Amino acid sequence: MNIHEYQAKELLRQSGIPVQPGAVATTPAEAEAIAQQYGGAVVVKAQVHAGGRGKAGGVKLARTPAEARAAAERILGMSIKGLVVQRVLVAQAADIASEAYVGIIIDRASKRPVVMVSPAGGMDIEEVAASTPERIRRLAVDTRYGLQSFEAMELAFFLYPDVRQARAAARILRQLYNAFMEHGASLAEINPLVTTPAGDLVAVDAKISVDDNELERHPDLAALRDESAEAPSETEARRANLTFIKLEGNVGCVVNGAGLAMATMDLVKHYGGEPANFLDIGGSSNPDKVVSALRIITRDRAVRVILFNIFGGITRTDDVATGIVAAIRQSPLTVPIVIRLTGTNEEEAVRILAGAGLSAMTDMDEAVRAAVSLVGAGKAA
Amino acid sequence: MNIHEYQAKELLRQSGIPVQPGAVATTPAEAEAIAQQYGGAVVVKAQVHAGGRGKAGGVKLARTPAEARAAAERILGMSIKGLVVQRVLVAQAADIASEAYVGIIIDRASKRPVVMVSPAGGMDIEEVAASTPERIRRLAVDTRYGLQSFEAMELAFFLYPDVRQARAAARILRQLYNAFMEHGASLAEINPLVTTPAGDLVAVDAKISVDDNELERHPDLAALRDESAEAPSETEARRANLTFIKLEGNVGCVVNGAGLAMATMDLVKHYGGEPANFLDIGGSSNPDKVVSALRIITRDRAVRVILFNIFGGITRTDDVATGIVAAIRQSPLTVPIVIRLTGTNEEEAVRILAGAGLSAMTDMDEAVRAAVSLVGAGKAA
Amino acid sequence: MSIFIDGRTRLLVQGITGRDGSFHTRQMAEYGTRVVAGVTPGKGGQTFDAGAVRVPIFNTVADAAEATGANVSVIYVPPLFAADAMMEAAEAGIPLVVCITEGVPVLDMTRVYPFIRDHGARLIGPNCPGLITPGVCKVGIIPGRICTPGSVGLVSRSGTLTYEVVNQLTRVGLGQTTCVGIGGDPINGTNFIDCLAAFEADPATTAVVMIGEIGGTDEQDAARFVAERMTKPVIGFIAGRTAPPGRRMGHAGAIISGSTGTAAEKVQAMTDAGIPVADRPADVVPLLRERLDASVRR
Amino acid sequence: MSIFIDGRTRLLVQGITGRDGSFHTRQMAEYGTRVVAGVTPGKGGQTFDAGAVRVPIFNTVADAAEATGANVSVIYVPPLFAADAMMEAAEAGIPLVVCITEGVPVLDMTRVYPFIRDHGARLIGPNCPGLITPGVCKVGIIPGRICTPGSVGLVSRSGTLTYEVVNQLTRVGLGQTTCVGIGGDPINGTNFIDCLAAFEADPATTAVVMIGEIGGTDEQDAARFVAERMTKPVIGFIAGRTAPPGRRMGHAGAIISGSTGTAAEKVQAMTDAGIPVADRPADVVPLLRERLDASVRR
Repeated sequence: MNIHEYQAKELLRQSGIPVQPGAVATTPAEAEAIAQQYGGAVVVKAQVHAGGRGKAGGVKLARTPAEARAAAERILGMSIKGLVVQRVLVAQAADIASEAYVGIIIDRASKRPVVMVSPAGGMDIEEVAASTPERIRRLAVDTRYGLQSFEAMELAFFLYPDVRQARAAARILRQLYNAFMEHGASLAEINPLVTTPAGDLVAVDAKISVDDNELERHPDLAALRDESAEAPSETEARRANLTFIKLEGNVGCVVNGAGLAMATMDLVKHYGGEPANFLDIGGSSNPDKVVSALRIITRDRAVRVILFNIFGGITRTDDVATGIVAAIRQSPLTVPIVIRLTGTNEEEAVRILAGAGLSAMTDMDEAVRAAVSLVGAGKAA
Repeated sequence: MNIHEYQAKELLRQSGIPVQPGAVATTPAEAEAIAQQYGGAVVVKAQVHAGGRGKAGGVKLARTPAEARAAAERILGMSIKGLVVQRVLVAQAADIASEAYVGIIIDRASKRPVVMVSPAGGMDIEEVAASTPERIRRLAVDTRYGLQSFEAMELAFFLYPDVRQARAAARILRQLYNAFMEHGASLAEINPLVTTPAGDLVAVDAKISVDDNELERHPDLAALRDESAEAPSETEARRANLTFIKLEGNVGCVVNGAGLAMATMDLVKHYGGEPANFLDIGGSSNPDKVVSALRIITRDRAVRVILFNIFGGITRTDDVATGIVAAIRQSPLTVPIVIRLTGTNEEEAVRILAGAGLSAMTDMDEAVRAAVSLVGAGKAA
Repeated sequence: MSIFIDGRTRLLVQGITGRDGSFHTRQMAEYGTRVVAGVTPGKGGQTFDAGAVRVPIFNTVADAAEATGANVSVIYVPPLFAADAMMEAAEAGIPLVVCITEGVPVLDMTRVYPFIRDHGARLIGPNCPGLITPGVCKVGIIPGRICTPGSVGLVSRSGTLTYEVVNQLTRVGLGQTTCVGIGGDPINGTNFIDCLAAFEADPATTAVVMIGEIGGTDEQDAARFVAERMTKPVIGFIAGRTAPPGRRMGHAGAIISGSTGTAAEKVQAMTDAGIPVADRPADVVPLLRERLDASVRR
Repeated sequence: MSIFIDGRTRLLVQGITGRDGSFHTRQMAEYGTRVVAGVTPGKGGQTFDAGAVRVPIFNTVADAAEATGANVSVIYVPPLFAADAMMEAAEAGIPLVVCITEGVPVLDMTRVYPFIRDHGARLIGPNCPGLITPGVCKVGIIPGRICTPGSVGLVSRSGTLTYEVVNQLTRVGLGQTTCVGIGGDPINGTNFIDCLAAFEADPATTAVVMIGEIGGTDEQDAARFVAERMTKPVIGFIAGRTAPPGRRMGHAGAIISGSTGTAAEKVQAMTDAGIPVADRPADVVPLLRERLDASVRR
C-alpha cells in the first residue's frame, strides 16, 4: 500500500527525522492560510500515488500566500496519470546547498532490507543507477542486529565528508531503518535529503510503501489508505481479496493462482490475443469472490470475451461454478464467456454450469484458443 | 542500581503488564488517604532495598483506612537491615487463587538473558531452586531474535495448563523481556505473579535492578536512584567513581583493580587480619579519587590501620601519593597507614610521600604483614 | 527414491484444528502420509480425527516432537503467526519445515530466514503448495490424484501452474519422483538450486522440470547451476512473459539485483545454459520426451 | 613463539585520538608494536604522532583495514560506544579484536558476543588489560617493563593482579611467551579454555599460570579442560577467597549456573584437576618452579 507524501513525512517526523515543515490543504483557501502562517516561500505539491508529479505540473513554488492559493487552484482537481488530485501539501521552501538520496527496500537476493544512499539526490534513483552506478552505495542489513551505528556511519561518510553532517545522516539512516521495520514497510525513501546552507539536513520529499500483509498488524497505517486515490476496480478487488491488475487488452481473465494467471495471459498472447487484466482469485475461493471478480472484469468496457481458467486444488471448482452462475443471474453477460475448469469437484461444477446453460472445457490450451477466436464475435458462448 | 518496588511496578505498568494498583505514601495520613480512595483492604509495604521485608514487619495488611494509617505509622521510620524506611507503598489487596514466579537475569554461561519461571510463586526463588529445582524452568534468550512468542508460550504452559492464562502469561513474559532490555536491567522479576479467582494475572511484587553501566544512557532511570536508601559511604564512593563494599574487619584497604583488591583482602586474612572493606580506586585514578577513598575509609570507626596497595600501570603512583598527602593535610590520620606502591612513576611517588614524612614499601606481602601487625598498636607508621 | 520426503517421513501439522489444517490433514493422511502429531495451543491432550488415524494434539512443537519423533512439520496457521510457527519448528529440532501459509509479511521472513539457517533446518515456502512424493507421502496441498510415481523431478515457484504441468506429465505416463512447490514470495527458504542439487543426487530422478516466473534472479542462478553442475536433463517454463514490467517488484528491487527479473532475461539465461524452455505449458511434455529420448540414445 | 599476537601483528587503534587511546598508542609503538592505523570518525586523512611513527587516521575501520592490512584492533572508546566499535572491527574482517574499555553494559555484550562469533573473529575483553608478547608486541595497557621474554604463558581475569604476578615471574627470571588479560566482565569474548588451548598448542610455552577470581564457572570449566586435554603444567591462583558471598553476582546468577562461583569451589575444582593453586600471589613462583623441575626430571 502506498501512502501520500504528507503521511510518509508525518511517520518520519514521529521517528525523529528532521522533516521540512508542511501541512495539507484540500482547498485553495486552506493553502493560502498555511502559506500565510509560514511567512516565506512555500512549495505546493499534489498528493497522488504517481511518479513524475513535477513534470506533470503538480509541484509549484509560491513566493506569497496569494501565489500559494493560485498554485493550489491549478493543482487541485488536476489529473495526473489518471488520478485526480484531491489534496496538496503546502511546505516551507527549503534553502538547498546539496541534495542526497537515502532509501530502504527489501532485497530478494540477500533476503534482507537494503539501505541505498547516493549523493545524487533529487534525481530518480533508477536514473542514477543506470548512468552513474558508482554514485550509489548499498548495505544489506542483518535484521537480527538492525542497522548498526558503524554501518550507518560508513554510508553517511559516502554522502558527507564533514563529520557533523555524517553523524546527522547516520542518525537519520537509523531512524529511517527503525521506521521501515516498525511500520512493516516495503519501501521507505527520502529524496531529496537536503543539506541547507547552514549545514543542517532535512527531508524534503519522502515515500513509504507498506507491505499489504502487515496492515492487519498496523490498523493505524491501514487507516491511512486513501481510496479516493485508487481506481475503483483496485479498491473493489482489494476488498474482495483478489489480486487485480488492469492491462490494455480485451480478453478478461479470471484464474486461480498467480503463476497460472500469468501463464494464461502468456497463452492468450501466444494465440494472438491481448489480456485485459491479471486477476488471481487465490486459493480457497468462495462463490462471492467469483461474483466480485466478474463484476470487476465486466466493468471494463474494453473486454470482449471472458476467460475462466481454474485448476482446482484447494479451490473447489464447484464453488467457482456456483459463483459464475450467481453473477450471471445478477446481471447477464454482454460478452461471451469461456470456462476451463478441472480438478476438485469437477463433475459437480460441470453439472452446476449445465444447469445455467453453460459448458466447460478441461484443457487450458483449447480454452485459451477458443477465447481468443471469440474476440470480435461478440456473442455469448 | 536497585530501584524500589513502586518504581519497578511503574516501569512494568508502562510496558503493559497488569500491575496491582498502588500509590506511595511518606506519611501515615497519606497512607490513610490512599486506602480511603481504594475502598477495600490494602497492603502497606516498606520501600527499602532489602530482602525479607515481610519477616522484619515491613509488610502489613490493613482492612480499613484507619488500619492503613496505623500500619504506615509503624512501618515508616522502621529500620530494616540498617536501612530506615522513608516510604511505604499502599497497594490494593489482591485476591489470590495461585502465585507464580517470573524473572529475568543475565547468565554468564550462556552469555544471554535467561528467563526463569516457576509455579512456586511467593517464595524466595533461591529456596525453590534448592528444594524443588524441577519446579523452575529456564530459557536463555537469543537477543538477536528476542523472546519469541513460541518460547514465551512454552514457558507459560509450564505455569498454566489453561490456554487463556498461558497466553496472558506469555504476553507478560514478552513485556517483561522488553522492559528488561529497554531499561538496561540486570534483574527483573515479578514475584508473585498472582492469578485471581477470576483467572486474571496481576503482578503483586516486582523487583528491577539496572546495570550501572547503562545509567548514562537512561537519565530517566538514573533519576530514580534513592540516595536516602543507601549508606552514605556507598553514595560518596559512587560519586567518586570508586567501588566500595563495607566489611566487618579493621584493616582499611585501598587498592587499584578489583582482582588485586580481592587478593589484598585474602592476604590480610592469610596473615590473621580482617579487612574492613573492599575498595577499588580503578585505573587512571586522579588524586581527588584517593582523597575520597581515604575519607570514606576513615569514616569507619572500626578501622585500626590503613593499607594502600597500588600497582601502577595506567594508574600513576605519583597521583596516588599526591592524593594521600593532600588527604592527610586536610585531616590528619588517627590510625597508622601502610603504603605499598610500585610501577609507573614510582620514584616520584616515593619523593612526594617522603616530603610528607611518609614511607612506602614495594612488596605486597611485606606491606600486608606490616599492616596486620599494626592492628592494635594504634600509632602512626 | 525421492527428495526431502519419503516413507520415513513422520509428519507434524501446525494448526491442525484450523480450517485449512484440518481439511488437508485428512487429505494427507488419506494419501498415506504418516501424520504423527498436531499442534494447537490449548488443545494439547486432545486428538484429531484424520479419518484413517487419530492424531494426538500438543500445545507446543517441542512437546509434539519429543513425544512422537516427528521429522517434518507442515504449517497452516494465519499469516501473522506463521513466522513464529516456522521458528518454533526449527527450534524444536524439526529438520524440514514446510509453510503453506500465504500472506506472510516479508519483514518477518528477514528474521525467519537466518533463524532457520542458524538452526540447520530446511524451510520450504512460505506461500507454497508443499511437496509430494507420489504414491508415498504428501506434505501440503498438491492434489494427490494428479500425480503418479515415476522418475521426473519437478520444482516450481507456482501452485496451480505446477498442477497444470504435473497433470500433463501424469496424463502421458511420465511419473514423478517428487514435486516441490517452493513458493513465489520474495524471501523463501528453499530455492531452485537447492532442489536441483537434491534431484541431481537422487538416483531415482532421471530428468527435472523447473517452472519459474518473473521477479528476482533465482532462475538465472539456477541456470548457471544446471550448466556447471548437473548431468541430468532439465526442462524449463517461465510464466509472465507478457506481464507489464515493474508491477510486481517495483523499480528499486531491480536496481539492487542488477536485473529487472523479466521473463525474457530468465528464458535467455536458461537457453544459454542448455535448458530447453517451453513456450506453453503444453510444450513441456514434448520437450521432456525429446531430452529423455536423447539421454537414452547417448 | 607466542599466542594471538606476534611479529606479524599489524595493529589498528580504535579511538586513537582519545585520552587513553593516544597515551597507550605511544606506549605500544614505543614497545615495538607495529601500529599501522588509527580510527577516529571525522579525523580521516590526518595522522597521529606516536613518537617513533606517524600513524594514518581513518574515519572507519573498513577504510583502515582496506588501506593498511591491519589484522588486530585494540579499542579505547567510551563504554557506550564500545559495542559498536567491536562489531565494526569484526565486520571489517579484523580477526582479533581487543577491547580495553571498562564499563561496557552487559546487555550490549549479549549482542556483541554472537556477532563476533558469526563473523569468525576472536574478541579479548572488554574490560581487560589486553595482551603482550614480551619483547615483540603489546596490545593494550600491560606495562611492558614488568615483562620479559621466556616460556611461561599467563592468562588472567584481572588487571593489576596480573601485573603483580608477572612482575614476580620476571624478577626471578621466569620470562613469558604471552600474557593475556581476558577481563572480568560477566560476558567476555575469550575465556580461560581458549587461552589454555592456545598455550598448549604453542611450542614455545612450557607452563601456564592462570589467575582467576570469584564469580561464574569459567575456572571450573578450565580445570576440567586442563585435566582432560593439557600436557603442560598449569599453576593457579584465585582472588576473592575472603569475599563475602553474593556481593558481585546476586543470588539469581548462582541459581542458573548451579554454582555460587566461590573461590573455595574453584580452588577445589583446580586441585581436583591436578592444578597446584597458590595461597598467596608470592606462592606462584615457587609452585611453578616445582612443577617445571618435575617436568624436567620426568
